[in-house]
Amino acid sequence: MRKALGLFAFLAFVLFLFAAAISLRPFGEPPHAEMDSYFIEHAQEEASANNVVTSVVFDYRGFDTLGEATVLFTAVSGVLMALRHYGGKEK
Amino acid sequence: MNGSLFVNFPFIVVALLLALGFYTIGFKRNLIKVVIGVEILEGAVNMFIVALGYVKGGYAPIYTQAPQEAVGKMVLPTPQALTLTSIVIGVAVTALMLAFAVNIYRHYGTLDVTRVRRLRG
Amino acid sequence: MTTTIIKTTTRLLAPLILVFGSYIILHGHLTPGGGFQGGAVFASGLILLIVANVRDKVQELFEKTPLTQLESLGALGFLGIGLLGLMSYTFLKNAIANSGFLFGGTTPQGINPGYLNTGGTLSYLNIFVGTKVLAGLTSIILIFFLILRRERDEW
Amino acid sequence: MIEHLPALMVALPLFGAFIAPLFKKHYKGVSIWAIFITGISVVLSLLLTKEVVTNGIIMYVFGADKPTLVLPSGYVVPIRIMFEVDAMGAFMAISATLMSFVGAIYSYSHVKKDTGLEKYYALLMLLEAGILGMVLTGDLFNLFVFLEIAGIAGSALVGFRNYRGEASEAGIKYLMVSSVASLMVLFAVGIFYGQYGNLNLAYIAKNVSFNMVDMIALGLLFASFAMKCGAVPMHYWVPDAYTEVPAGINPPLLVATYASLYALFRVSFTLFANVVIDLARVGWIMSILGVLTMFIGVTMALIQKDVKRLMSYHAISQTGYMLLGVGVGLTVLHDPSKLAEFGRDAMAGGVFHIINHIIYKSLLLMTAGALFYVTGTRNLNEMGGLARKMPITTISFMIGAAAISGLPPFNGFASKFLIYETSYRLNPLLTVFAMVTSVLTLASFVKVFASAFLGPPLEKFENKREVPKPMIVAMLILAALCILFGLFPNVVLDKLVYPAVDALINFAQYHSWGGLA
Repeated sequence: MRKALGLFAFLAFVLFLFAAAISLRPFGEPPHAEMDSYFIEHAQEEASANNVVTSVVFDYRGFDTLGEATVLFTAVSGVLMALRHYGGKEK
Repeated sequence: MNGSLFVNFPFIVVALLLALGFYTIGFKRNLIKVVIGVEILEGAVNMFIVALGYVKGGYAPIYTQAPQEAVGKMVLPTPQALTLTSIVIGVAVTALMLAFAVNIYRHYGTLDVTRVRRLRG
Repeated sequence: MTTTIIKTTTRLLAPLILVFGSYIILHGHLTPGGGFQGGAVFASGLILLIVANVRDKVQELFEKTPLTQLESLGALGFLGIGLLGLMSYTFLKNAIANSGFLFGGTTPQGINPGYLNTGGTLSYLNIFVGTKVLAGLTSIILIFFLILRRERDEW
Repeated sequence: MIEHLPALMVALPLFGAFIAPLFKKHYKGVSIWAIFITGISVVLSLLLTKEVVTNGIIMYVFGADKPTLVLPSGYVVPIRIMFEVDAMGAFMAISATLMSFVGAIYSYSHVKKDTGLEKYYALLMLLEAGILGMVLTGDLFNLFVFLEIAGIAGSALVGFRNYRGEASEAGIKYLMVSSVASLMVLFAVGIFYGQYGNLNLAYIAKNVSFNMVDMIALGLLFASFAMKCGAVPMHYWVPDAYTEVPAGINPPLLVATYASLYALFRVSFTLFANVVIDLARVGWIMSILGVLTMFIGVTMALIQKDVKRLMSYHAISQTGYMLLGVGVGLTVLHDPSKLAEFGRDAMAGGVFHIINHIIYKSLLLMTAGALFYVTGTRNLNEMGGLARKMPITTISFMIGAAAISGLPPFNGFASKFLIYETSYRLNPLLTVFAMVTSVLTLASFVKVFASAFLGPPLEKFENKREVPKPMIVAMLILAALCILFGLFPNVVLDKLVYPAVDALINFAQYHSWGGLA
């Protein structure tokens, strides 16, 4: 019974997703690109980089990248902490 | 409607992947498979964001030795940057989940989510 | 896991992968790639060295490698470059671009062959992030490897 | 230097966290380092709040020439990440830094005998940085990144006691919930990016048109943040996580939960406040969700034997009060007369309840941690007669229990009274449920008090003593705050809560980046 209910909710969710996918704007034709065209035009002069994606990652949205590096740092700390020796506290 | 189905084909694929991911999380019993389900969701969302940045007939947004016709016809760079960020975050989440899975296996000797559940009520 | 084929292939491939990783890190502002991707490639070279060796040798090899310190160094370097912008600008301002300092060259407008001495803080951040990512990913795989090999010996 | 304060707020805990692993095995050094860093960030957050309350919204644009240069010259859209700190964000920032500080002091003794402490303190500071980033940011993708930092750091800390299988289990559960919720947030952010080509919260809020696709994004954001703040029906992770986490981490973890609640308010008020038609419905959904949450939480709490688990279910039920208070306010947001009549007070009750609940629930969970530290068990049936052995813990527990049950003159009374008064104006039935919940809460805490502290002294606890000094200091700080907030609620309401509420109501000011553009 519970599984059937879950399956029903799941199917409803899938239909919802398809409705969302179809009603989105058409693929390949972004309606507003003011921010991105600024990046493409000004990356070479302001960030002095040929690779626009890198200039976005490290300059225009550099704070996100600090957060991203922090996420990796967090995960490494977490993994090392979770897999440390028990220290004789085995239950 | 019929036209938009074909035009929005990448978005349909994203919806399929999302459904697959949620199915895997909700109905699989092996913990590793559940983690794979989260990874599928991650992939679906990343693909969605990259697909948003595509411009018809666009080139990669890199000026180093680009072809002449690429100027003024580049795909949007922001979604690619966002996807880079979110991929690294996905790697971090997966690593931590697998570390927990290893710990759970060491304690209970099983990865079956219906049998490891000691925390109840 | 440690047959002759794998050992020989690793010996040939690992240096190439490491060099390729460094290349991607250094050219992050010119060609596709950057700190994260390059760091991941570099780490995969180290990981190849890990998985192709026996446990004792790996432990010996990485006992003295300061992975934790490298990771903290990368993260602190990122923060330091960010704080550099606080001098008369804002946090994470690209203060080195077009200043004539190392990596402070001027990029010509439009399509060009790409000059390494450009990018400003981007190049520094690429290097720091690369350091951080290679240390972080390697230490994740290393601890999984050590723990699984230890338990397999016990079983 | 004062204009760089928002960036320093996040940079300082990050700096502390990056240094912490270098301490290696010097556990004493790293715990003092953590107390030092979190202490400084409390000072910084107080400075920031003073600045915000006197001068209005503070903008900080990362990587621009000037901190307040929102738009590049000759351009109409914002292109860089910016922090937009209003009174609500500053309010949450104070809670985050204060609770991390208290948690760091408490941890000094509580986890002294464990290993891996350099990672523990690094993660504590990362959790603080994640919460601060979440509550200060004005950029949607940045919100996602910091949501992930807080989620990963929190779940790693939940799994800290890796010699217990339950801890890893609770950790993976929390991580699963938080990563799925964050992915759905990212999906919604992607939808917004696809529609409006930008990621700035204020810019999107100004241009949002509320077509069908935006509605889907709102639904996704609402559901994921409700899931992360522990509202019914996705509350299952809350008791597990709160029970298994070391008690010193409980205060920042509570704030992390309410940072998601803050994001929920931010989405409903700032992002979708321009939409007149459906906002009342969203408010009703929020209020009913709140009532359900408080009722289900408290009924589950009544049957618990594990003292921390019992308190965790009360945390769920108290979240309901906040949702109810702010939901009532949201229902009447576009009705100026009703808003002035009771809507503003309802929201003040909800927002005030956030900080009150953080304070007294941290206090209660810390006393539970102290009981565990002394007796080695969390089962209520195995405890008894501890009142004479641990007088200060007993007094702290009594203060916390009185506050959570809404007895005057403690802080819980002040905010609960505001919520009762105002929800009665909307619909008396809501008030009845809220009051019944309060009575049940009192009953459940009387039970805990009787079985743990009263009764004849047990033989096995013969030579147990009071917990070490740092834990006592941490508990006494929070107990003092409970009494102070209860005795002088008007000071807190005027200085902190009403500015925060007004910041939520005057969303137009947020949309114009504090009048800069």
